[in-house]
Amino acid sequence: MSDVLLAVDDLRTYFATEEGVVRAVDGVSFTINRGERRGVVGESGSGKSVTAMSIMGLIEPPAGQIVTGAIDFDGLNLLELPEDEMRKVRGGRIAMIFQDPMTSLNPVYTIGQQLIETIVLHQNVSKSAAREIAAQSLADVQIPYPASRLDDFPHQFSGGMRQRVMIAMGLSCNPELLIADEPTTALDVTTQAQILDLMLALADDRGTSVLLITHDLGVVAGFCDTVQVMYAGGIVESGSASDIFYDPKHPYSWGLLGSMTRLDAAQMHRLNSVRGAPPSVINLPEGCRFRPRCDFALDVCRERLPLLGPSDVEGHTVACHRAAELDLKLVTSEGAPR
Amino acid sequence: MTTGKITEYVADGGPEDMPEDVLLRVNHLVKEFPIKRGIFFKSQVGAVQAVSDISFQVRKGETLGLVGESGCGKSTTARCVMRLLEPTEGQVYFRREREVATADGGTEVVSDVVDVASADAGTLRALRRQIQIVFQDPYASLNPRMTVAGIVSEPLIVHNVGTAQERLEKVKELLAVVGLSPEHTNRYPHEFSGGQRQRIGIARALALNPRFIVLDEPVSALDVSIQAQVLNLLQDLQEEYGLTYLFIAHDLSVVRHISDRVAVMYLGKIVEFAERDTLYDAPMHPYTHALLSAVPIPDPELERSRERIILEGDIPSPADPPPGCRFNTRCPIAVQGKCDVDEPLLTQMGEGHWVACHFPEVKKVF
Amino acid sequence: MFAYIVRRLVYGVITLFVLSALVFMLVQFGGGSPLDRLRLNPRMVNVIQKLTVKYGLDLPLYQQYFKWLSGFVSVDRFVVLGASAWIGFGSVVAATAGLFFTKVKATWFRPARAFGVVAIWVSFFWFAKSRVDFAMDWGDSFRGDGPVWDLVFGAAGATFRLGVTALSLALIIGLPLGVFQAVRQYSFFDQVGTLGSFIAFSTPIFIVATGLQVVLAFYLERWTGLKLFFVVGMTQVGYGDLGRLAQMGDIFRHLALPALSIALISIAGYARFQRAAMLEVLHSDYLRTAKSKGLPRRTVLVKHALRNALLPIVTIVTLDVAGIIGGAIITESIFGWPGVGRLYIGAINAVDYPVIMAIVMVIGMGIVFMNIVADILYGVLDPRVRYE
Amino acid sequence: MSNGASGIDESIDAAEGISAEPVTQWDLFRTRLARHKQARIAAIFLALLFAIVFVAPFVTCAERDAYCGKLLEHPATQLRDPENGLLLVQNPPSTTRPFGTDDIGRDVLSRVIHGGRASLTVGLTTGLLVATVGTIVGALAGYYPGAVDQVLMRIVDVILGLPLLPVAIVFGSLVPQIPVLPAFLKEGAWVIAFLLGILLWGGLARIVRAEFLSLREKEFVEAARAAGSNDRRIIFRHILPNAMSPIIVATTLVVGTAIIIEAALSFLGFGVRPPTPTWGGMSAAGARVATKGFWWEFLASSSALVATVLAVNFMGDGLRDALDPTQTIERK
Repeated sequence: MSDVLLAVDDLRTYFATEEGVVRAVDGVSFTINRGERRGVVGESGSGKSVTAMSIMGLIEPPAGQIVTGAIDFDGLNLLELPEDEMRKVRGGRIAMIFQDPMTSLNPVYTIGQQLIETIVLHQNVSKSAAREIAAQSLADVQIPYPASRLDDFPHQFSGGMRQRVMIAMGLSCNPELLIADEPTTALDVTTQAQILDLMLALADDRGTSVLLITHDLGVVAGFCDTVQVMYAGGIVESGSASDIFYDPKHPYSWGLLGSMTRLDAAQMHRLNSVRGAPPSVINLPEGCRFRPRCDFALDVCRERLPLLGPSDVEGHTVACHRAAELDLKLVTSEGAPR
Repeated sequence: MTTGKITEYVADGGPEDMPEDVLLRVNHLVKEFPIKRGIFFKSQVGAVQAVSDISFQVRKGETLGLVGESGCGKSTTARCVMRLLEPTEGQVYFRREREVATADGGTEVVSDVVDVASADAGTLRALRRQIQIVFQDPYASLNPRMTVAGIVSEPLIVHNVGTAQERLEKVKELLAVVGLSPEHTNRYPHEFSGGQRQRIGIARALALNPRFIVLDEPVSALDVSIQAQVLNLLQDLQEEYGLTYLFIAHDLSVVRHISDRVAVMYLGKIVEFAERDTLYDAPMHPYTHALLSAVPIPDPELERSRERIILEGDIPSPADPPPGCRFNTRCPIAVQGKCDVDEPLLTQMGEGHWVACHFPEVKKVF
Repeated sequence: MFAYIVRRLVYGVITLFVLSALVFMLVQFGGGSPLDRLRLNPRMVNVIQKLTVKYGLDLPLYQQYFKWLSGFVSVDRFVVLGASAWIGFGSVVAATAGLFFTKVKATWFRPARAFGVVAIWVSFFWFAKSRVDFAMDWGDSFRGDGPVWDLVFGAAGATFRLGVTALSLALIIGLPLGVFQAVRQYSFFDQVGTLGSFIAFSTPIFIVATGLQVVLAFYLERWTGLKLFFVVGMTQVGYGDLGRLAQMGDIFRHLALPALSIALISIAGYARFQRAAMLEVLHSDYLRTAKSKGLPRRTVLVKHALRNALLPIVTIVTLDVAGIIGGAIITESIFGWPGVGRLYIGAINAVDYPVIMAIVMVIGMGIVFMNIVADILYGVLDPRVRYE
Repeated sequence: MSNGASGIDESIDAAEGISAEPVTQWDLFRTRLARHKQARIAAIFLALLFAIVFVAPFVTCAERDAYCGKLLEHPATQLRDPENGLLLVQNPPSTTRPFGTDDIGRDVLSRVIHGGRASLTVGLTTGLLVATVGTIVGALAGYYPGAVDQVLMRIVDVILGLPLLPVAIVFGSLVPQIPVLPAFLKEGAWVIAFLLGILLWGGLARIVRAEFLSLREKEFVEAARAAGSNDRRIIFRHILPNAMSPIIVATTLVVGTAIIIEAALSFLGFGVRPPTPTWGGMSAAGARVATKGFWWEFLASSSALVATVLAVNFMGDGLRDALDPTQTIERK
């Protein structure tokens, strides 16, 4: 399977704030194939969520605006699609799950009402048939007594259970693409394992493509086929999971991996941290945005923004002027060749 | 609640038999939060036992990791150790050092053991110079209406250390130590990023030259790259000043990185307690197995080949904990008639390895 | 829930107790005896003597207070005409009990049941009104206008008409205004609305009332010769001779200006509050979920946003009842509306303490009652609320 | 502690993300308040009003009950203009009398200026009283939960359960007649201010209590306690400064309410008694003659009242925006 399901091209989403224009997403291009599970990693403010919201058409003018770009979903240009056409895609063909399950469900309606609403909207079935489907989708996410729990309100569910409901709601219409925005960040680690397992099984079963947004590289390692690393509104590196984890070519991805404490590693004396803090999204540095924190920066990095380009590995792209010459595998935490 | 003596448990005992190299000994600590109800004036109708009779000790210079999921009582333990909360029962013995006048007119430093949990106001105040805390949320833990100088020098002011000028010098020194520019003394917290704020919080904790610092999830609100910076800083400070840490976290990989010994908590109880590598390489409690197997590792091949132990259901409410072993409702190896009846006590399974389970078994999870 | 209502009731009773004691003492200390005026006339000594004994004015203060209190809570007359009222009462009780023991597992059931019970009881009172002669022993007016109960309840109907109209106006205009402002945040409409709310919020009712009176009644007639509105009373002379349609028109022409002047400040308040509530919901996570499901904008706004944004307004409206009553006191005295407010002002001027006390207590009880209604309503509408 | 931070993480780039000049809370407050256009105008208006109302009567010869010039020169018997025989009372606005004269010939402008005194006195005094009592009670209840909190909050419940205007009317009409009260308390504005203070502090106490309850659980308060700070230091250095914004905002609302209620009482005749001019009283007098075509006294006094309350409310709105901690520029 290699046919492209989603192609995002040079997406730029800006927000007008009182302090200035926030370039939340600034020139992002990537594609997702059918059945592919793509991970988007990056720290807060890197533009991961805004990318997802842009794809879903949930950026609301006048505060936020998609300035340029194209989002092609199975031949449909989502940015040009009329609103009622877009609505059919949203929730029907592309579903989304959010970070905080405690606040993502409407407190005054039962789980059943909220599920049935989606199913009736996208599947053209009767209310009673929709109820059957809703109960089935609750059963799919392993909620006990699904038929009777349909009549419960969100506050009667625990956090993990609510996230299951969100997944059930997302998958109830068999979408082709599921966007999961930090779906497990608010959950405990054992609950996170439950949820990830469930999502993996369901997506595998149905061949759903997944765009998983997270800051946790560990989650990506277990879940995703391909990974893109984002930094300050742009993609700095993209490739298969093993490319990124075993052979990072961008100093930021390399630093991020070095910053991770690992469960399976005995104590290292020092973590190989990335110095400094992410730049303010209003005053992005000239040239390469990672340059002020980069140990390998040259003059050229100050002058030009590096574009995402191919590397020596097929399908592994990186946005760094020195990608070809640097071999980060040889660099230890103690010293970086200048 | 078991009030019986936890047999042979390392930390069990009073101040008199506390070894010289032990800095802190928590002895049968219990913390209950009352549930209040009433039509006109509220009266207590029940209690949530956030911490149920736990004991452990921290040796001088080491880092003890206290790990568990939300609601397991780890932060409550931290606050009881700091006496920010009044413990319901139990003692918190701390080996303090103080200067006393000698017969020949000089001073010498003597150490003795005091119970933080029952210390009077004056003793407690003096103790606060030796025990400090760093909080989780870098946004909520700094007073937004105070300057950095005001925040960092507050412990000095409270304890009447130095003149105003000396205190300012000390603040600048502390800022340099935690890797911030000493010029920033008159800035307000809102001008700093999360990682920088956490450094300010650490500088405040260091101000009185404490010997023991409670770190309550100090890095869990930070981004990965910043997390690494702060962890490195904490390790450097420990080395430089010989600090002892009680490190509280929910992230097991962070705990592995920084701790010497680790205690795992579940629903107000310590279920397993061991040297770091023993705990991670040869865990024995089924909850520890599940917890470790649930933590994702940033290594695709390893992560995909691992076997996950998926726990059923959610953590029970601490207001109504299950009888017997508190983990029995979710435990994959629970035996009916045993685990839901008898409460397992912490038992020694090896050198410094204590497990509270009826059917302990070593299991490698990665 | 039940215990919670009991608690609110007890607090309400305590409040009323404090209120009555406070007003009683003030009237005694500050108002002097209502018989003072008679003292000017030397021939009245005997009359004063008799009245003093009759009203117990020679007793110590606390005894007078308890004398008043025991009268206030005791029933003066209670006559049921015919058996139908009793039968009606029995069936209403039975219907209520039946409704409460019925269990239907659907979200609409709880609100529907609550409104059903209210509707049954309201219609029962409507029916019983003509068949039950009921009065509390609230004493006689010192001004010689007869029993206080009859006075107050004669006037209460007029105030009720005015207050309900004002409240409806405020809800019908204020809520949609706030919702539209929120949906079109920062638009020209929103900014004008906010400015208007601020101005209305800062304008005392007596200025609105007088302004409306002067402009819409006096100057409108002077310049155009049109007499659209009346500025005094509830109905014009000869109301009874008018046709049905003309009667309604007459009521409207009397009611419009006073009701509007009370409503204006509430309209502003509700609009501002509703705007804030709506904005909060519009920025909530669950609204994002609703949008991401592909629901039409209308459904998102009405079904998901409005339903949640209307919840807190319940509290605001009930809290506003005290404000509407206060507004009625002022408006009634400006428009000569024969309601409780005008009665109250008159009683204060004459230091007619049985009337003062009765009106203060009726208003206080109304506020306590509305607070309890608000709590019950909130519990019915918000599934998360479970009172301990 | 030595300065030799050997092995310490390389110092974070000093310039990174931090502006050259320190931005104080006061700076933030000022810039945000200045951005609020209505609040800026309101502040200027209120400042001018204060100057005029409290200072002007002393520096100019405008007397409170200044009669029409001609009346002063002529004996009271000559109430008609000798030239056209018109009555000298109820003169419409003119260049000499910008707001006209009232029904007995007094200059409306100078009465409006003097009348402002009652409104501003009541507004400020009540505001101050409410802020003090409400803050103290709310702080006690919020910081010491348990019996203190329960008792204080039950008192607040009762106070808030009282119907405001009816009780204010009883107070306003009867309290000045209580014989034992000292004289200054019986005099117009002060008694109203005092009574409104008693009736209005409950709401603020609730707000302050809620603030204290939430702030005392904040980590920075725990940090202060961990450092050894005592209750006094925690309350005055940590909690109160962070609770100031809701206190200030709620107090401005109280000021507006108090001004309106005072005016309403005076309008009904239960507030400040004539001949002392008040905006409410003048509105009442103006309303009586407005339907006869003499609109200016009502217009002048009520406009002054509305403008003042509006300005106070705009100030409150501006302060809310400027003080709201959620609007702090967070860098996350």
